[in-house]
Amino acid sequence: MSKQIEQKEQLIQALIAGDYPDSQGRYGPFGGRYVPETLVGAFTRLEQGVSRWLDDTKFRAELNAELRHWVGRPTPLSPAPRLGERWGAEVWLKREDLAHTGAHKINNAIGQALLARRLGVQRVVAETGAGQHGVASAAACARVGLPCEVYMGEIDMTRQAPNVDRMKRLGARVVPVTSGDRTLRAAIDESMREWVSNPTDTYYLLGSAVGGHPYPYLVRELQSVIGREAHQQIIDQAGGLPDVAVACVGGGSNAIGLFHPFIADRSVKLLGMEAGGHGSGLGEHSATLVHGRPGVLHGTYSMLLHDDDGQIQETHSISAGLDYPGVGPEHALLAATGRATYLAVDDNAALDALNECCEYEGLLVALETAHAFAGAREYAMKNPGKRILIGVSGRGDKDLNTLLEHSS
Amino acid sequence: MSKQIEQKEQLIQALIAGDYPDSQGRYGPFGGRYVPETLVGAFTRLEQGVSRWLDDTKFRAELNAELRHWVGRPTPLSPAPRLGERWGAEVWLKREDLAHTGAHKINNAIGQALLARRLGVQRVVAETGAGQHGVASAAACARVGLPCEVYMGEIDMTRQAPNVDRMKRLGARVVPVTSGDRTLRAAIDESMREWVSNPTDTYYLLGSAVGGHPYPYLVRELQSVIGREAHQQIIDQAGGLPDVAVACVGGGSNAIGLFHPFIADRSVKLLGMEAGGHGSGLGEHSATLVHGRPGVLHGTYSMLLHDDDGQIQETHSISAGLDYPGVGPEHALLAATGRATYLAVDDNAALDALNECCEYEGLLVALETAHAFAGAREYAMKNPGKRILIGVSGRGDKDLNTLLEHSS
Amino acid sequence: MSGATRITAAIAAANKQGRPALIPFITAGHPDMNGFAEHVAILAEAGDVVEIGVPFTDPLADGVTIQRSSERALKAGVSLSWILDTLEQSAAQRTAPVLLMSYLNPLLTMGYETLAGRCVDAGVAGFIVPDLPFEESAPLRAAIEPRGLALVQLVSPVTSGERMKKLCEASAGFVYAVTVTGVTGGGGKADQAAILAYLDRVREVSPLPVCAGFGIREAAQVNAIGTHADGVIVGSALVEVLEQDGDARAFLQSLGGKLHE
Amino acid sequence: MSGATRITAAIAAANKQGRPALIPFITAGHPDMNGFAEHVAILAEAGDVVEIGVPFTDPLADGVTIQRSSERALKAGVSLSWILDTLEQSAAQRTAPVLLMSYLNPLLTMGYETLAGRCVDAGVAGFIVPDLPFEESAPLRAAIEPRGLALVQLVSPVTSGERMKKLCEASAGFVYAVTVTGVTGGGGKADQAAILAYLDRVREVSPLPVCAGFGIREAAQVNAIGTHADGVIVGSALVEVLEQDGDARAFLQSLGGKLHE
Ligand SMILES: Cc1ncc(COP(=O)(O)O)c(C=O)c1O
Ligand SMILES: Cc1ncc(COP(=O)(O)O)c(C=O)c1O
Repeated sequence: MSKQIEQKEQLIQALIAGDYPDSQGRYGPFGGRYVPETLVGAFTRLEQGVSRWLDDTKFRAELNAELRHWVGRPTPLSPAPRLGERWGAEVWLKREDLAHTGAHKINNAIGQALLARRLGVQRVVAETGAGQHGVASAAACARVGLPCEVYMGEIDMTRQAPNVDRMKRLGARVVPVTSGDRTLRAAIDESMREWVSNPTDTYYLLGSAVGGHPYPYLVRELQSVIGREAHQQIIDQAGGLPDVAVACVGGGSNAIGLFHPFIADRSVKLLGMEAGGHGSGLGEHSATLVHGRPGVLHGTYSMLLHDDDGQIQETHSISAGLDYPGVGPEHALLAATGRATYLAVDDNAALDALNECCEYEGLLVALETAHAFAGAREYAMKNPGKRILIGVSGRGDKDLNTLLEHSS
Repeated sequence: MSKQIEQKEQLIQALIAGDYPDSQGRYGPFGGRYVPETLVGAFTRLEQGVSRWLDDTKFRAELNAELRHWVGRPTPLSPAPRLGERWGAEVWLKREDLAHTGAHKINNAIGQALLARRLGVQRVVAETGAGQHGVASAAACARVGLPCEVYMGEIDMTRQAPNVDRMKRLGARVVPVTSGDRTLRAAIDESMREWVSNPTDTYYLLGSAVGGHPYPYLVRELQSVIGREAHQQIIDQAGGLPDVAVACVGGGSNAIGLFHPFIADRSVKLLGMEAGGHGSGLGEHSATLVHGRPGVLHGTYSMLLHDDDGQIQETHSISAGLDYPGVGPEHALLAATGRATYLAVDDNAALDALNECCEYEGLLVALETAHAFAGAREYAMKNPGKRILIGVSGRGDKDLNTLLEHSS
Repeated sequence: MSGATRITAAIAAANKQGRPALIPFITAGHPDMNGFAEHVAILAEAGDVVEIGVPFTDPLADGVTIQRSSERALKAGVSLSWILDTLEQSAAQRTAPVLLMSYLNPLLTMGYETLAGRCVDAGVAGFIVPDLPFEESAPLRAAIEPRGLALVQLVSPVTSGERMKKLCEASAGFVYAVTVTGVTGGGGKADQAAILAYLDRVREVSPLPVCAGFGIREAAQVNAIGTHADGVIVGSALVEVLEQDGDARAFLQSLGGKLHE
Repeated sequence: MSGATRITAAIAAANKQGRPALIPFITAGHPDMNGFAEHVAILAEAGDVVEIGVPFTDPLADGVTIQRSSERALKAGVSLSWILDTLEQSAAQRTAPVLLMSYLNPLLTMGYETLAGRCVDAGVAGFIVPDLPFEESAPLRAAIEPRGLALVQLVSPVTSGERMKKLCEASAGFVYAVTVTGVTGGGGKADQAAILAYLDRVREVSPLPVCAGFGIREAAQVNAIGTHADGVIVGSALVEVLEQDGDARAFLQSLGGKLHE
């Protein structure tokens, strides 16, 4: 074994052993906590809150009751016989689209909202890209009785208009972000600024497996319910593990939630699909792990789309939820070790996959999710006869405007 | 006991004994099959199909698998502590909004689509009001691999625009109905005309517990899964039966689905909420059981909103799904016997209830469903300390346009 | 003579003249209420049996023409009650028997007993009720049959052989053979040979005259069908003529109306 | 003299004149790249220490003014490399020490070794890195400290007592006391007495001079804060003056700039 392969194998072993994040919030070389001094106390309190409550029996019971009775967990694992026939594969769909508010985001939002209540904060702020995390946060805050403010880029407010309405209905204040790239990245910038201005009484409810430690850990723990359920369900329903588990990767929360419980099952290939946009050039995609290099953004050291001067690149994806230049540090480690593979599919492939899933399974998935379907299909074409598990991160109702624009 | 009360009691006993529908498709005096001669054969085939397949072990297994793994059943029963506190009641929500496509309609649609496939038809037609049944039918037909055509009133196409998009995405052909009242009633008229023109190779997938026998029976059987689950869940989670079960009533499918398994539990009050619109005058509401008289429409003898000449009245409701002048015959019997009570709530009360549920439980329900919440609240105010089970028939994403119009 | 017998006799009389009976249909009060009595008179003169459509809000067995005429009639204020009043005024002068074509609900709402009594007074001979299958017809028949009023049964190309026999035997006045699987007004190209064979089948089992309806619009159709049926019903085509302010009498004569010796 | 020492000395010199040190901040290359060298010269003349902002796409600790200036500078083509080149050309003439204020990613991307070397050549004395907490700073310090470059630590009103001591001891050049919990540019009304008490607390534990920054815009503030801090940092207010084509020199003098004997 070459030195490099040996090193990778050690990292994988450490991953499986649950060594990450370490006490510095690191996943191998990635992760950490790069935040303004004003927020250091808030992050410390959050970290303490996470270790105090996340494994607390009562908190767990409270969270599990909400997941079960309000969110609607376990979400089903659907066989997809008609897609399977077309693809020459055995296809299984883990249905986060059926979770309350229509995406996996609620698993994280309700968990953090319950935590926020325990921490005794006065209010919650959240950023959102596709609006799904904003809707989930608004709903979760209403459920636990905390005021909620959601920062959303102007561009995203246009392309995901129905979700803006939903957040408002659910009692959240939606703050348009007109600075920066006016999408998810700028919304996170602005949420952080808001948090910096109110570090003690405000809880920042981050929506993906990114940000400074302990966010990537907290989000992964809250989203792993996806993979845990799927692991059990596919054994029960299909009689064994899948050959591959596929998920779309924006910040990486649904993907890490699906992947994490399968990491120790070395026979299960993990396949993350990034947004290939409309090209591989600068600003044409948001395929961070495919095209990026390490760097620091939003508090974490991970793979990043930035130029030679360390300036963050503009990104493009037809799906607002994937339109982000960073990615969670655990994915960076999974990619570096080869335990997971990350590929990009472009806007058109995602659109095609979305339509195919509508037509053959009666399931309108989110544009984000459609990237996973496109990736699964590509995999199936090259590897006939495999058992494929797809993470259906959300439903596509929110995308109808965008779809209409692209259907002519 | 007076003669009348005795008669009612006998009808209730017969209801409990499962005597309805009888061999003529009657529920006491209501029901039957009033259809053009051209459709008599189709109805007979349907009836035979229903008795052949509905209790067939293999068909049941197939249906149950789809309900569980594709639709996402059982749907959860959510405690609603914050609403409960406001109302001075113990509130439980049966969450059909979490079923695939976002309403109870899918229980019926997938069941009938599977039946249609067994009957070997070439295509499916369906009507839709709110669009939920249309979306459910489109999805179910895609799932089982049958072409689907959905008739929808022009007015409903405007007020439930997102659902029109969804149906098209799911591969259905949406046919605008410009005749009659251009809402649900006209859509049923037109679907029947289409069926009359193709009685042998077409399956008519009716969306509510109305129509000629065996539709009210078939739809009730397919929707009763709601009440069966809720019955078990509320005993498990609350430790006993509810004092009252509340559902909104358009054609009556979600209500009969919730009520039916509780009919034998005489201590459980059954409360159906109709659309009071903006007044009790002709054409200002669609509260059939509250304001109607018996008559025949769309193949069944039931309560009906019609004038002294037997002409069907125009109706009004803010919710497209309740905007219908008829109601299922079993509800007519439940009302006549007093086993269930039916009340009307107006548009504004429904809007208020919708907002309250958003704000206190993080749950955006359908405008139809909001009528049930308004009714439950009224009941709670008059009867403190009760255990209330509300049938959440669907989610409100489809209503955002309408809500926006009414929020100023 | 009972209404049923009058109908059968009128058809027989036409057949005796070597032609199929002509049964014209109009929607009552369409295109305008004032013309109704006169239109009935014209139809009674040119046709052997007259069919009067009672407009209904939800005519689910009808095509666009009759839907439109029904809607306009209702808007103008036509009701079953008004129709019976109007028919009653001219009952004495009218020789051709009159049939009411009505969906069930207006009849039901008037009350079958009232309905039957008033129909007798108005010279109505019977009913065609497109949404009342035989199985549900007992209560209506119980009220009208004692008064000699006919309930005409419809059969369709998809009616099974066994059922067709039952319906033909249960019918009164004549048997209404719907020529197409579809709504009134036709439109879809029907296979002529199949229609004729179907009519032959109906005739074989029917003790009553068999009249064909749905989609009959021109003399050629009448001629073709006329040799396989005892009468033809012409609805949408006539309604369109009236709608366009055309000459109903001339149109009916072009179809081979009653010969006036 | 090491960069750290030069900074501390410059502040001490100001204090010796009986006034707080003035540390003006500009975003490099804003409002235009051509004026950058001249602006640095003006700041070095009027200020005791000069703080140069390296524009970054995601300045998440900054308010609207510095966001806007950063965006414009980036659009114009400003990069860390260009800033260092430009500073190097005038390094010899400049007396006031220069600090780079930069988010971590541009520094990281250049590579710490390259960065440190080029900074020495450009006469840069140290760094302020708003998104680099002490706990993550070891790799950067390992590269710059051997070359005498300072990494200025920030403390904030919400920094705990224990932590404040640690940060003050770990700092180099001076301690940057952020006066508000918020972004640059201020805006929120801060309680003046609370700020002064906070500055006293920082000074109590700091072995280095303490300079106050965030939201300082006018002479009155400088005077009030000046008796509780060893220096003041003026950023957004100066950037706005430049943006409006105002007289930077005059503005800085109005705040009590360096006395030129
Ligand atoms: C449905 C859906 N899937 C995926 C994503 C991408 O986020 P993540 O990578 O954190 O799962 C989003 C983000 O908004 C989403 O809404
Ligand atoms: C969410 C929802 N609830 C209720 C209804 C009313 O129908 P039913 O009375 O058949 O349950 C509809 C009809 O579209 C609906 O969409």
